[in-house]
Amino acid sequence: MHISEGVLNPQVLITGSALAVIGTAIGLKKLDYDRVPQVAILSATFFVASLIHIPLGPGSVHLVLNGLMGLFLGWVAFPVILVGLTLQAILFQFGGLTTLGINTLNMALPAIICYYIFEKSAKNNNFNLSVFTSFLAGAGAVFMSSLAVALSLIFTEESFWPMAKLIVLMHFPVMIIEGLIVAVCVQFLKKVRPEMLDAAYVK
Amino acid sequence: MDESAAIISLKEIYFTYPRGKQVLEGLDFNFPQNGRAGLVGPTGSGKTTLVHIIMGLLKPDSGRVEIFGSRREKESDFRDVRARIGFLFQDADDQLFCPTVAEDVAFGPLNLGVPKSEVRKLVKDTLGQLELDGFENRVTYKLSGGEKRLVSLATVLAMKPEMLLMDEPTTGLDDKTMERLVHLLLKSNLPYLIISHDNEFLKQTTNRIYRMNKGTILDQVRG
Amino acid sequence: MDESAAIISLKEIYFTYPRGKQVLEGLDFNFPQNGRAGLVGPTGSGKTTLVHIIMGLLKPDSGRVEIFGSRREKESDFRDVRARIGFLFQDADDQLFCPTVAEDVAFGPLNLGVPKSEVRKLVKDTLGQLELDGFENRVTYKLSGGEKRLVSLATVLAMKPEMLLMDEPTTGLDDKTMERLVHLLLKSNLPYLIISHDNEFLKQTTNRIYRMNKGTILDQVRG
Amino acid sequence: MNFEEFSTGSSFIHRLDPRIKIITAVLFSVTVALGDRFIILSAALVAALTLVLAARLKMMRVGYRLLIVNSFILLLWLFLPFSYPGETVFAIGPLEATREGIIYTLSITLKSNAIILGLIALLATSSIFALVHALRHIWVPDKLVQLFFFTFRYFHVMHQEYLRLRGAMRIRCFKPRTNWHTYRSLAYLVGMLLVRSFDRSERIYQAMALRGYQGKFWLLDHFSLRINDLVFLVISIIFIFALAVGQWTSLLP
Repeated sequence: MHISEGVLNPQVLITGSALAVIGTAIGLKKLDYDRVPQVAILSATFFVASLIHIPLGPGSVHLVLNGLMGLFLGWVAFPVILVGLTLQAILFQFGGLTTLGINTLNMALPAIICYYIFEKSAKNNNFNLSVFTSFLAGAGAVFMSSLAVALSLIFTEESFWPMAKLIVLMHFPVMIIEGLIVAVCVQFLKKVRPEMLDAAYVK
Repeated sequence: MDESAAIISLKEIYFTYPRGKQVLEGLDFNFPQNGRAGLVGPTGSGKTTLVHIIMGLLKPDSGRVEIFGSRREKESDFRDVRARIGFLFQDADDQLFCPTVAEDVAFGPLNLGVPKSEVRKLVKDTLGQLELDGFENRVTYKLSGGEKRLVSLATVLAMKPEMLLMDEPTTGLDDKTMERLVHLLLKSNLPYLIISHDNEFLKQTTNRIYRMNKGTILDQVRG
Repeated sequence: MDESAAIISLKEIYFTYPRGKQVLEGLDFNFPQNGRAGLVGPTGSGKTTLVHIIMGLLKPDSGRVEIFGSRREKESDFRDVRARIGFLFQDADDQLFCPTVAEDVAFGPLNLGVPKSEVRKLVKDTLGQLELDGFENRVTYKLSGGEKRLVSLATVLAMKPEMLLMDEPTTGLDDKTMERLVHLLLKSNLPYLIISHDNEFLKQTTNRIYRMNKGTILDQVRG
Repeated sequence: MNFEEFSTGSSFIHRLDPRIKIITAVLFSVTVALGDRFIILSAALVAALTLVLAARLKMMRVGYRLLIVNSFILLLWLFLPFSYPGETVFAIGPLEATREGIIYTLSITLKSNAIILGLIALLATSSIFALVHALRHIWVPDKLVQLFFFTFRYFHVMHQEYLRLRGAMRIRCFKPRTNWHTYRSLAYLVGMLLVRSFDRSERIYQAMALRGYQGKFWLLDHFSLRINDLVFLVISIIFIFALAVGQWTSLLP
């Protein structure tokens, strides 16, 4: 869910960058030096997972996984997503340099919202509660991100309205799939490696 | 050997890794029906490459791959091969990815379209056959090395293969699991090809040894 | 064996993993000065646990750990052990975490307080010793499997250890790198303990085999 | 899979100091992103294209990258000309394309491609590791650079693990479809990758501890600015300054 270079106006780019800098600073402060390797390997894995094609009808979608990142990382999602997007910009030219701020914000803010709302309940031992809330975290984060992308476009130029609506609509199936995958994934981790959910990635 | 009776027939196979190292240099190989053989050779001689080519995980640069009497070239040609040849990876951890043993064993049959109602029984039977009764709900990740090896064999046997390919199945096995594996292989009536460094194990389970050397194969029958 | 001459002396070591699996049950182990030994046993028999206890990465539930003549209990006791025993991980990728070979080799010495001005020479010498001249600016992740293994050995040797501990150093090595490793070990004058499944390799490099079994060790000298 | 396909080469651009390339790329991107005059954007596009040519990259691959990145731009072309208010140029049924809309979309297209080509020429021609070193020498916080470096380092390792597990799934005849079995299996795959990454991160941390890690990563100097680097920097800054002047003053028609 990247917005390409050259699309957004300076106001949106600058606001996005400023907020992303603040979020990243908070995230880095909450990240101990000792935890850097651990968080980085997790972030590398998210990066790998986002390359998986998930079939959907005749086409396929990619996982975003910012909801799952939020559940693990809280504020540290900011620097992790910034790093991921920077790598994508350099390696594949997805997104770009001037859009790094706004793109990071659009993905990381929903992750943090999911962290505050769903973290406790998703890791709860009650199976139904955990399935339900981790689904919401996965789907909700994608929904909020698509909304944020739409808003970034509309704040740039009102004529983006029809396209913005389409972007949000297009993400509905992605939301569902992402929700399902995150819900199953959390149950998998609870069963196979519960220590991982308790691990303190964040100060 | 009569080539028409071969399950696997490779001709003039060349394979080079992206980094430029040529590992197979005009390799010819025929694996007979009902063969029970070992594949030996120094590390880096291309044994794993060879079996990956048989399973269609790697594509040779040139040469002819014929399996079960049909030429295999495209990805889709190998789907049938994979349903009929069971392949055991060197590292069981690379093979097992489901949370529970039952789900891992059921994965292959479900992919082959076996109805869910039958899969449950199939899982139970396969585990029983390997004396792993009651393992259904065990978490695969937490099994011991030997148990993981047997479960990964179960995931393969559940697909009712017509032949087995195994890459170093004895690495890290304790003596008891080793004995069980030998016993299971001998009592099965499947043909198999085993890559192994363990001569003792090969002596017990196979009657023919193929030796890889400089990208080709020397056939060598043992009495 | 004379215990006073032991570099490593473990007594009555018990260790249980958090999930309840006991792996070491009253293990006694003495590793002699100038020892060159192999440690064998099936997967899950506690070999890795044992060496992790020696390095202070795991704390035993009970028992006495004595290394280089001093009792080791607290984290701080092991700092000295880690500076003096070089440990080679099974997977070189776990050990090579710096961008370039030079930085990876320099990492340990710099942490030990060797001044930057000397480190450069130390890096060059260590790489030279392993016949890895000119590798300084190579990117670690792009090295081949064999090169990674040798560089990870370099990262350990650069710390001037008094002993080496190696966990399956031959996994995935081609024969040529294997020969180089054997040669390097034999010409070094360090004592070492090698966990390995590779009997051929152990035969060439060691003169004593310890066999782990059910949480204890059987000593077994080879002629 | 080669993720840094443009980074190996011997052109003068490949040999430039990565610090210079980063600074130039940032200044160039920001200036172009903020600009909106056709002549300026066209000049930027030509300049970026020149750099790509000078870097002697495989043009087929560059074209492929552009194609992917332009899919979003293509989407814009389907909407913006019709939703942007202005003077109607042509109509498709009830949809009326405006002159202003077409101009606006065209300017976005120019900007986007100019910046992307600039990124390919300047950043993709350095290895990530060179960039990591460069970042440590400029204003970026060390913790962030470490995170960036480790993420990329272990991205390769985890990608290999992914390919092995994916191969194991293929061997058992897994064929992804739009169904629950597929989604559940892929979720397991992601879960298993996370578990393995967790175990690996513990091992790496141990390996660091064994070599005396105390929270500090060391930096060995690699860079020394050469005359070529300075010449390139000066020319780029003059060019970017000229773009800015052209954009924000009335010197150009």
